[in-house]
Amino acid sequence: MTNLQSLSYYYPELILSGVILGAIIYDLLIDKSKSGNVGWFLIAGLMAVAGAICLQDDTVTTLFTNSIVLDPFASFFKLLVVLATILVSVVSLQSGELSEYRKGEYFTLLGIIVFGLFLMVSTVDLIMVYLSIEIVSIMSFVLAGYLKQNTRSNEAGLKYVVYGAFSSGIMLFGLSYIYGLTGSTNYFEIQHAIANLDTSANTALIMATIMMLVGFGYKVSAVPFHFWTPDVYEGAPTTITAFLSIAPKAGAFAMMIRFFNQVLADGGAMGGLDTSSIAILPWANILSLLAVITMTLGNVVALQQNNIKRMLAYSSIAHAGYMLLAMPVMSGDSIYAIMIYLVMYLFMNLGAFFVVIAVKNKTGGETFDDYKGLGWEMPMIGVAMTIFMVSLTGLPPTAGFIGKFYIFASLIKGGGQFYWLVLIGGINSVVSLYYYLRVVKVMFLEGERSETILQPPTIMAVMILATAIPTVILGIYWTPVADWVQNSLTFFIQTL
Amino acid sequence: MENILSWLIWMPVIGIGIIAFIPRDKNDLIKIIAAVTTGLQFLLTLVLWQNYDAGNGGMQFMERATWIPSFNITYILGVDGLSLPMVILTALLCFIGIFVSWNINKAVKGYFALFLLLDTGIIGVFLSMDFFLFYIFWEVMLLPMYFLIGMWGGPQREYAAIKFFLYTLFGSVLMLIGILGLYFSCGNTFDIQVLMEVAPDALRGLTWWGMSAIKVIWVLLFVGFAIKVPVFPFHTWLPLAHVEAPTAISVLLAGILLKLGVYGILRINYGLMPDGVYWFSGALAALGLINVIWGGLCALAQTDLKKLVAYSSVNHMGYTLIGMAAIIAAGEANGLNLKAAQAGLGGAVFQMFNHGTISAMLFILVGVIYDRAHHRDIEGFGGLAAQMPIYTGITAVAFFAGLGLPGFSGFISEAMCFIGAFPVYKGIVIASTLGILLNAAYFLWAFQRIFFGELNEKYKDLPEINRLELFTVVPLLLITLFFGIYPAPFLNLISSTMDVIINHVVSLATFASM
Amino acid sequence: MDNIFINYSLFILFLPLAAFVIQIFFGKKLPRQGDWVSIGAISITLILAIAMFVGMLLDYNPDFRQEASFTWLDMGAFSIQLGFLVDNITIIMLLVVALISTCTHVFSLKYLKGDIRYSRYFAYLGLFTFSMNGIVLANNLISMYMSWELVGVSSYLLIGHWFEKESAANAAKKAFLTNRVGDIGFFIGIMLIYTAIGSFTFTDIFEGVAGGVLVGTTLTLAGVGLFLGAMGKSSQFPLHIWLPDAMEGPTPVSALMHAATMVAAGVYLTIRIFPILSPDALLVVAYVGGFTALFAATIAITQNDIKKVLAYSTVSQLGYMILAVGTGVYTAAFFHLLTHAMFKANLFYGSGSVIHSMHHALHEKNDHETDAQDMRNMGGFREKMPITYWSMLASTLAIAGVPLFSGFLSKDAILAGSLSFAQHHPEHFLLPVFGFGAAAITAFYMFRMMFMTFHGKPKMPELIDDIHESPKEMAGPLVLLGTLSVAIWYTLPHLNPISTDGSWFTTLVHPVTAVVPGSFTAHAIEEGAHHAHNLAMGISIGVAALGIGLAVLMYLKNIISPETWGKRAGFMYDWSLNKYYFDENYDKYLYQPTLRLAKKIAWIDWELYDKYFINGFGHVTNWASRVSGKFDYNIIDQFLVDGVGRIADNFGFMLKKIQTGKLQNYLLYVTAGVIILMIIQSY
Amino acid sequence: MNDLNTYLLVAAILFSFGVFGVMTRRNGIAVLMGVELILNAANINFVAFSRFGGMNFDGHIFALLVIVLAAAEAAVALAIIINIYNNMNTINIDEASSMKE
Repeated sequence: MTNLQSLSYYYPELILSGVILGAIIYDLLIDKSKSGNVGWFLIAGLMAVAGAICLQDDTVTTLFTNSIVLDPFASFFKLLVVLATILVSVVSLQSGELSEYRKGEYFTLLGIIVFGLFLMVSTVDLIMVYLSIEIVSIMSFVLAGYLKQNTRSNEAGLKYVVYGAFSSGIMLFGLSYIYGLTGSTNYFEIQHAIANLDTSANTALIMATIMMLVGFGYKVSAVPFHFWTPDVYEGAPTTITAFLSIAPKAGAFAMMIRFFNQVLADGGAMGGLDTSSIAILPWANILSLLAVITMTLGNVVALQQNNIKRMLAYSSIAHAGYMLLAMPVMSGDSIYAIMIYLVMYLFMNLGAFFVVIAVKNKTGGETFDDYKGLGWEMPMIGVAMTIFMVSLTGLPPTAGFIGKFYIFASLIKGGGQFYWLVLIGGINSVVSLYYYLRVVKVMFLEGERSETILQPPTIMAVMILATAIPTVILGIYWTPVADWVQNSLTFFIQTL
Repeated sequence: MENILSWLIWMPVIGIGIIAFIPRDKNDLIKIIAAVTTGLQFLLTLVLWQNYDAGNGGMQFMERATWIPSFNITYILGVDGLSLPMVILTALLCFIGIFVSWNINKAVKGYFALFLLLDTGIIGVFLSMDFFLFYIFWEVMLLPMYFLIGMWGGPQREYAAIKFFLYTLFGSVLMLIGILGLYFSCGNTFDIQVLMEVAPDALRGLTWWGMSAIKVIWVLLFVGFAIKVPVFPFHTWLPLAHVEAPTAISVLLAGILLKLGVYGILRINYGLMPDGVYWFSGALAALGLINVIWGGLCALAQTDLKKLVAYSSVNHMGYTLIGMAAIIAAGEANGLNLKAAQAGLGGAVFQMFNHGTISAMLFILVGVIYDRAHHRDIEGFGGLAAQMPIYTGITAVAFFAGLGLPGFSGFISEAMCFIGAFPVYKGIVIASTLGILLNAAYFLWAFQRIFFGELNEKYKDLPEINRLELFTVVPLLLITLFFGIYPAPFLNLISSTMDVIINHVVSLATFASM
Repeated sequence: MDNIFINYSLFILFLPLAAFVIQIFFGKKLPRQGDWVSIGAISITLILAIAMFVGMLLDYNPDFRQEASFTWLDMGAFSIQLGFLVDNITIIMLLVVALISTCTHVFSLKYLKGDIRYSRYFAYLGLFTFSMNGIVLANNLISMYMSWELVGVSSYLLIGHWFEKESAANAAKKAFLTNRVGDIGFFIGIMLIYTAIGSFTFTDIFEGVAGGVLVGTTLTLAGVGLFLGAMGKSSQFPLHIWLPDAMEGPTPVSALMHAATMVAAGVYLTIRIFPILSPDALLVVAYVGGFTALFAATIAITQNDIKKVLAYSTVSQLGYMILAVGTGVYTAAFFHLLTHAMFKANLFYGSGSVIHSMHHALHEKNDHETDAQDMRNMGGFREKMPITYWSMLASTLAIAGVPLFSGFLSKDAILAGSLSFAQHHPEHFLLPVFGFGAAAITAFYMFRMMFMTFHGKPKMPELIDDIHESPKEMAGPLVLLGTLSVAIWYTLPHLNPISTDGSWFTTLVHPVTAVVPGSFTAHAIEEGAHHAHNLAMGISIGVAALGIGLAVLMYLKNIISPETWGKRAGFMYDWSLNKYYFDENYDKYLYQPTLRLAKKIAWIDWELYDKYFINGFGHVTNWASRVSGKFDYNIIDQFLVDGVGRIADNFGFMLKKIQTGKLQNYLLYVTAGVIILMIIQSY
Repeated sequence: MNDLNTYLLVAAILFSFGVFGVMTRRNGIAVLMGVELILNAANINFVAFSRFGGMNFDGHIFALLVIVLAAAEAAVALAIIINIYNNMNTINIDEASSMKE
């Protein structure tokens, strides 16, 4: 597929870049006070892009001399990222932190990150992998340090830059070795080459894969590559923290699924639900080890936090761990489970962050004592936060439980050797109950009951409801999501 | 009423819906709505009892609706001899619980909404015949309990609430693993009835972690249920939760929540893994014995009346465990002693019901004295018999029912458990008869310290038990007395289902396959 | 249930229950606090009982037996049948219960006049009579067990009638718990029998045992188990501690329950299950009975409280009856039960009227410390209370076994039985020794009591003029039971006061052959008793005379002073005075250790197990944190949730420290992580 | 001596200098230089593999792309460091560690 021909399949991204350019120009035309409109412009543009993606359903081809692919799997993640960005942008318009800054660049950067993520989810070429990671990372460095006057935001930006550059540097070095060993940058050629390489090259290959793992781990914030997460999440503006905790993570998971199943395994899992792939390189137990440490560290350290944003940072690390649990199983079911978990995770995590933003707008505080007696003062916030916390713990009848249920189901179906993972996953959810419920306890059980009832501003309330209702509904009746994920499980497979 | 069971489950939710729209300050209106809802629910259970055909032991009033086809999860409801008495008990105690919590004045709307949600959860567990639905309702109960203990409880309520939640959640996580294991090894279905046919053979060959799958899944599910019963090693949450929970909630907690554990074991463990029953029944009887002795001794040493009653629940549930272990008497290994199996199992289910009514009565009475004297220290009272004769009379009856005096239902179920378990577990039963002595000791000693002796002048003006409290206690007392004198109506109700369970376990269990 | 006897017995059973229910709910509001309700009910039962008794006498058929049963609960294979059994023994027992209960009701009218819980007292009497009749009428072990415990509860309520007194409350609790110990044995016996035979009713059990379904050690164990229940109720040797304390209850109650009826229930049970008692079980029964008889008698000698003397004498007389059952002559046991009920109740009423008048006298002097029941303050009441004196004398003569009195007949039969048993089995010579020893001591302490209370100079002269005869309600029962202590009633169709052969009792109540193979045959028992009859009569009269003579010398003529013999007896004396320190030993070696164990376990459960075992891991991590250096104290006290939470808490705390905030440390950790992963992966 | 291995060796040495530089230097700018070193080490690898490994031009294209991205990254990183300097008038990385645990 030559570049010109593939342009005709590439119209969603074209629309997106048009929107980004439009936003930049629009930002130049208007003055600081009305810079919020750029946000609305971006949201409108993203909706158009979403429509375009839906039009493209179930065409399966490679584009731009097979550096990226267009398949329902990629479309699913693109839609997910667009949905997350729309929600975050609407809330960013209300967020108190950004009120005295120009928001123009803020939204354009968000648009560019979305573009980077579009590339990330559809890449089948090492060059495109590095390119997409760099696009997303650089834009998020800036966004993390967006609040110039606030020293913590600067510190967050700095840490993110150095840490990000360092990790992608190591990843690049690993990529160079893989290129060297297999002689190509295309996934399918690499897979073919690795399959034919004699086992002596395995150690080098594994070293290279581990270096690549640094890059993936940094993006997904899996332990031991997660060190930037707590500080950046705490320092960055809360809206960006919300965005970072879901969109880049989803993109990275898509890329990992494609890379680990397509390149390091025979791609069998791509066939559909009951298929599974056989690893060429033994990467399964490293990933399960990583998953266990990530989950456990995330939950255990979160117990200690008394800043809610930092607690949610560790909780997002823990949830990355839960999703990583399913990776080593390498079956169609496990991919299915991760995708469902991401959808559920999107709603509950964004919801929790939106509540933190709403409270920050009202009381300016992030620590547990600022939340004392909040359940009585703002009942709507209290109830919503309880739903999110319960869902994050993974209790039925909320979406979180369904996510975990699928992950555990895929693990148990995967065979005897994964049962202990389920056990550890279960115990972690029990431990996580304590710090999630601590928020609820502080809001309802401590602090005296104030008679005056406050309501959050309407748009904020709408957004919180927009995430709370799906968290509960998807916990009870989630067939539509299940079907959507099921028929987006088709991949572009090229056998050489 | 064709889908009477769905009505039974979702009626409280309708109640919650109505309560949600009532303004916060109209406390009485909220209470009335809650009372009406639970009242209707109780009437519905009586209607259910009326046209329940006691002759056939199988599932009746079945309801089926597809829910999540992709994971083969269906909304199945059904009731049989095992779950019907529990449903009636739940509806009754919830109805009475509303009146026991009539003087709650803090965040009344929240309290009664959560109360009704708890009611839905419990009835849902008893009626659901789909394992996934069973698990959903099992977990739905946890949150309201956490808030009800956490917000309206005693001084150490948060600690008690979080501990209760952590304990039960740990159990239910293990259960989830068990459920998934069963789902995948028995042909991807959650329908309990299908599992009942498929599971015994499907699990026989499998091994998990090197051990036979039946043993592993049995233990996983058993731990999940045992925490609720509570069985000895997992019981430390019970006294704390009881002491800190408000009266109405400890009535529900002791009255029904403990029975969920036993119901789960009987319905799931006995239904799906008959080989497991054979393998584990010895341990079950031993655990029952430990429960009896440990609960009895702890109760003997308590100074807080509510903790004493909580430990007495541990003691009484010990008898249920022993009764349940008697089921293997009907197997060939023990000479097809159907008499003992029926006595044991029937006694266990009857004991579940009786302990429900008796411990509910005890907790209400503890609540009555607590509202007046604002403390529950047994030593602190003295000579109340002169001051509150009616209250003393009722408490005396409750205490004697508790220690298993004939003429009250407690005695019959305990006797049946012992008689049932005796042929197979002579030593354990003889040792656990010590339990009825311990029962008598701690109940009478507590009764003496509170009611006999000189009237402690501090309580010169303690008001007598009022009509509302009487209204909550007397029905329970009459039930205990009626079933104590003439237990046939209850036993006829459950006997056909008991036979179904016994035959199911005995016929499908191949003792050799362990 | 058409036949008349069953209908009557149903009435006898449920009338007192009706009285109890009426009294409990409406007692206070009724005129005279409703005592007439109870008395009315009980007198109707008495009339019915007498009617049945007369019917029995007219019918005069030894094998009279009517049974009616109904299914109580049925679960398919497992079902329990309850029912009523009326035979000669039942009719006699019903009469005894009804008679003594009526006397107690009448006696209590005056004795408890003005008591604040007057109506509740009569209610509990009704409950007791109902449950006692329940035992008597039961045709199966389950309903007997149920009424057994109901009797225990009514005794708890009645003993604890004056619950303000700490001692009364403790006595009530002690009575109930000791009975419960016995009941456990009873229940184990029931379970043993049911497991083997599959039914609770006596007829099926007898057939089962006869048919050899239940044999050998299990049969003996079952027998001993049931007998354990009887020991609890009839306060035999190890479980006798509750009866003396039960004297805390009002005296009419002691008369009714702790003399005639309730304690006799144990004997009644042993008589009912006699056919299935295997020879070894019977031996156990005999030795327990015999030893209790002697043991209790030795304590009674030194007691100074008039009711305690009677209490220990009851324990010893019950020992007699159990000895009789053990040695095979169980009809003699029932005969002694009958006669004992009459004269012991009478003795209690006598002591009741003495105490009553002592109370009045002390009340006049309004001196509240001297104990109204202590015999040492009495003396010389003969002239003041003639009726009480003569009726008590009659009963004392009866209990001492003086000829022409009922006690002589029954006690002589028992002694003859034990003697003949000893002749057949010489190795058990101890049994008659127990029997005759107890007989001697009984005669001694009974007359000691008579002389100390009624004869000699009044120890507290100032009281004597206020002592006066009790009112007619209390004197009536005295006179009635006094006359019934005379032998003539029991030998009736024949007038020879010495021997009971041919009397209505021996014809109507004749021993049935034991069901257990190898045990006593009816013929062997009767023949043995006859043979030893004359010898036993001789010895018993001699022994009684010895006892009376000694008492006369010591307390009437004061020739031998009790104090010098007391000191000479040394430790024997104070052992007996303090009831062989049984209460203290039980407390030291039984109750305290259990309470301490309970406290320890409760501590373990609440403190240790909950805080440390589950949090025990907490200690492990503490140690780890201390070893890793710089953690100070406040880290350790940051435990929020116990158990797993605490482990997570500790690890969380340590792991949290890694996030140092310095960027370069992070990069260092990343590279370290990469290197570690590479190392791991290369293996 | 100028075949593939030497280039790989040089790249590896450069890589380790880069990593060492990033981890030890206090000055923000020096750290960025370290990162540049790492990226250029990877570039050498790419070009060497492409030249000597007999493969197609992907390596060269990759190296070009990396240079472009390195430039972009450096620009953004310097902007952030200047911003840090304005607020905390120091570019010593250890100063910026207020957020910990």
